[in-house]
Amino acid sequence: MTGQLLFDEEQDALRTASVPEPNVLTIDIDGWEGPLDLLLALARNQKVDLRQLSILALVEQYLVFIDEARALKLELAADYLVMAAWLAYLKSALLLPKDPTIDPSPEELALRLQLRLERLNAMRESGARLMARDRLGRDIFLRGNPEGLRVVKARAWECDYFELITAYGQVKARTQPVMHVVKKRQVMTLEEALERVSAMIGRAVDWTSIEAFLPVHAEPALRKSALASSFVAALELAKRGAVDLQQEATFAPLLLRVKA
Amino acid sequence: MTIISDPHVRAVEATLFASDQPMTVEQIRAYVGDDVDIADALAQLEAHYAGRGIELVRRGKAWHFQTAADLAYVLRREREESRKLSRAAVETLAIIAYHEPVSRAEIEAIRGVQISKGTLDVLMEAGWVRPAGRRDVPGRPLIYATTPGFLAHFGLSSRKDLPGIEDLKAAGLLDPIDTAMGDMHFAGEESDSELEIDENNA
Amino acid sequence: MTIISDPHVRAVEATLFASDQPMTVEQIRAYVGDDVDIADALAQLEAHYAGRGIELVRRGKAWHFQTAADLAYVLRREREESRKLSRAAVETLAIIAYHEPVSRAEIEAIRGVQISKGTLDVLMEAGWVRPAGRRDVPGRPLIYATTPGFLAHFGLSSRKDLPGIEDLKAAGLLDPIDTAMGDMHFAGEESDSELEIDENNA
Repeated sequence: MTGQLLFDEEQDALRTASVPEPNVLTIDIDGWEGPLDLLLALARNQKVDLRQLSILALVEQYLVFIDEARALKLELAADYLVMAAWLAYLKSALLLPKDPTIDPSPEELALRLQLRLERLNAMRESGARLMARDRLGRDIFLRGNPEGLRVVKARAWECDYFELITAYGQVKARTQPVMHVVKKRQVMTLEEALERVSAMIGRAVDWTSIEAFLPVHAEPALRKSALASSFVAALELAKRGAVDLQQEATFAPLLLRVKA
Repeated sequence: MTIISDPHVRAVEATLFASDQPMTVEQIRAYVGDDVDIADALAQLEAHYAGRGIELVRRGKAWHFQTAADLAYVLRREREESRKLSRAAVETLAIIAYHEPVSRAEIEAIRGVQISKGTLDVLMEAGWVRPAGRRDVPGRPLIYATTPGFLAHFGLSSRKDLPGIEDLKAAGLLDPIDTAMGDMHFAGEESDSELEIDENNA
Repeated sequence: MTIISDPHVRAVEATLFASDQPMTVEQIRAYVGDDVDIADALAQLEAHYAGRGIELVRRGKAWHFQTAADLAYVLRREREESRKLSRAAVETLAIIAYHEPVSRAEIEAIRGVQISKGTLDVLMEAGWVRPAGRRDVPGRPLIYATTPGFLAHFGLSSRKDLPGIEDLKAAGLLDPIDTAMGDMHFAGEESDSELEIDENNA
C-alpha cells in the first residue's frame, strides 16, 4: 500500500519540498494525516484482522519508519516524534517482566491503541462505502425541470359587526355640528340691585357698608354678581342725589347713607 | 399492475425525466444509444402515461414530461392570512353601508378626513365593496356600494338591518367622549402611510 | 396497460412530480387537500413505479421521484464529475453520520488529528451536515448531525440504511473507547494516558 492520496487537506505540516525515492516500507510520508493515520496504514500492512493485530510488531514498524525518515533527513512534525517516544515506552513496557504496580498496565495501553485503530479504520471504510453509493446528481437524478409548486397568498380581512356600527357611530358623532350651550348661572341684574338698594337705604341713617345690602344666604357666585350690581346701583343713586358715598382709604369698605 | 420492464423504454423514460429541457429523438439517442427504437419507446411511454398525473407530450420535435394540465389547480396552494381592517377602512366601509351609493368625495365629507386609495382597494379585495357606476354630476365620480358578500359576512339580510342613528345613540355609540378621543387619535391619519399602517397592524 | 386513474393518486403524483424538492406527507397534504389518503396514494405510486425508469423513494420523512440507479450508465455521460471530497471530509462525514450527534472534539479523537478549518464548512455547504445544538457538558461544544439532504444524496431511507451500521454497532465500534474498555476486564480503571495520546496526536 502506498500513500497515493488525492486529498490535499491537513497535510501542510507534513509537506516537504521534495520526497526522495520511496523508502523500504514503500510509504510516502507526504500522504499521511498524522501518526494515527500512519499507524493504521502500517497495521493494514500486517494484512490481518485488526483485532488480531500484533501491537508489538506495529510499534516496531513505526519506530523503524521514523528512524528511516530521520536518516533521509525528512522533516518530521513534532507529533510523529511524540508518538514515537510514547511507542518506544510502550514497547519496553510490553517486553519487560510484568510489574503489577504500573497503572495503567502496558497491555491496557496497547489495547486502547488497538481500539483506536479499529475505530478509525471502521470510519474510513464506512466513508468509502458511503462515497461509493449511487449518489444523487451523479448516478441518480431528480426531475430536470420541475414546474415547481406555488403558494398563493390570499388575504382574509377581518372585521366584525360591532366594529362596523361602532365606527359609524363615531364618524357621526365626530362630524355632527357642534352647538355651544352656556349653562344658566344665578345673577343679580342692575335693575334688581337698584330696587333692592333703594328700598333698603331708607332705613340706613348711619354710614353702612355696601356688603350689608347683599342677599345674606346667596351662593358665592351670586354674591359676587350682587356686589358688582349693587356697586353700580350705589353710583347711580349717588348721581341722582339720593345717597352719599364715602370711602376712607383705597380698598377700605365702601360706605353708604341716605342723603341728608 | 403493468410494469414497463423493457430496458430501452426505461432508459428513454429516465433520460427525459432528468433532462432540464425538452429533447428531440436525436438528443435522446445521444444518451440511450443507437440500438434503441426511440420512436417505439416514446409511443409506449405516451400510452402508459395517458390519463395519469404526469403526461408525456411533444412540442414541435421535442418531447418532455409535464404534470397533467387538469391538475394545475393542485399545484397552487392558497394560504389564508387574516388581517384586521384598519380603522380607516372600517369607517369607510360603515359609511358606504349607511349611505350607498356614495362617491369618494362624499365619504370624505362624512368622515371629515381624506381616505387613501388603498383603503377602498382593501374593501374591494375583501369582497365587501364594489364600484356601482358613476354619479351624474360634473367629474362623473365613481360611486361605491356594498356587495352581497358584505351582507353575508356581517349576517345581515338587508341593509335595512343596520341600526339607525337613534339606535346608535341609545346604545351610547355616539358618546361625545369617544368622539373626542377619536379626533385626537385619528386626526390627520389619512395619508400614503395608510397601507403601511395596515400591514403593521396585521 | 394499467392506468392509475384515481384522482387522488394522480394529484399526489403530479404534486411530487412538479415539486423541486422532496416533500413530506404534510407538505403534500397542503396541496392535495385533507380528503386524500396520501399514505395510500404513495404506496400505490411506489408499487406502480417499481422497476421503471423513474422511481418513487422515501428519504427520511420526505418523498421524491428520481431516476432508477441502474440507469446511471445512461445518464452519467454529460455530467461532469462532481468535485472530489478530501479524505478528511469523507471521514468526517462518516463519523458524523455513524455517531451523530457528535462534537468536533469527538471527531478529532477518532481521527487522531485536528479538523482543519474548511472540512466542516465543505460538508455544511454541501447541505449534508448541520449544527444540531450543543452538548450539555462543560464548554457546551457545538454538536453536528446529518441533514435530510444527506439521506437524499446518498440514497438512504433513514440512518438505519447506512452501510454496515448494524455490524459496527454489534462490534461496539461506534462506542467510545472508554465504554469498550469498561466492557473488558479493565473495567473501572481510569487512565490518564489516554488523554495524553489524544493531545499528542492532535
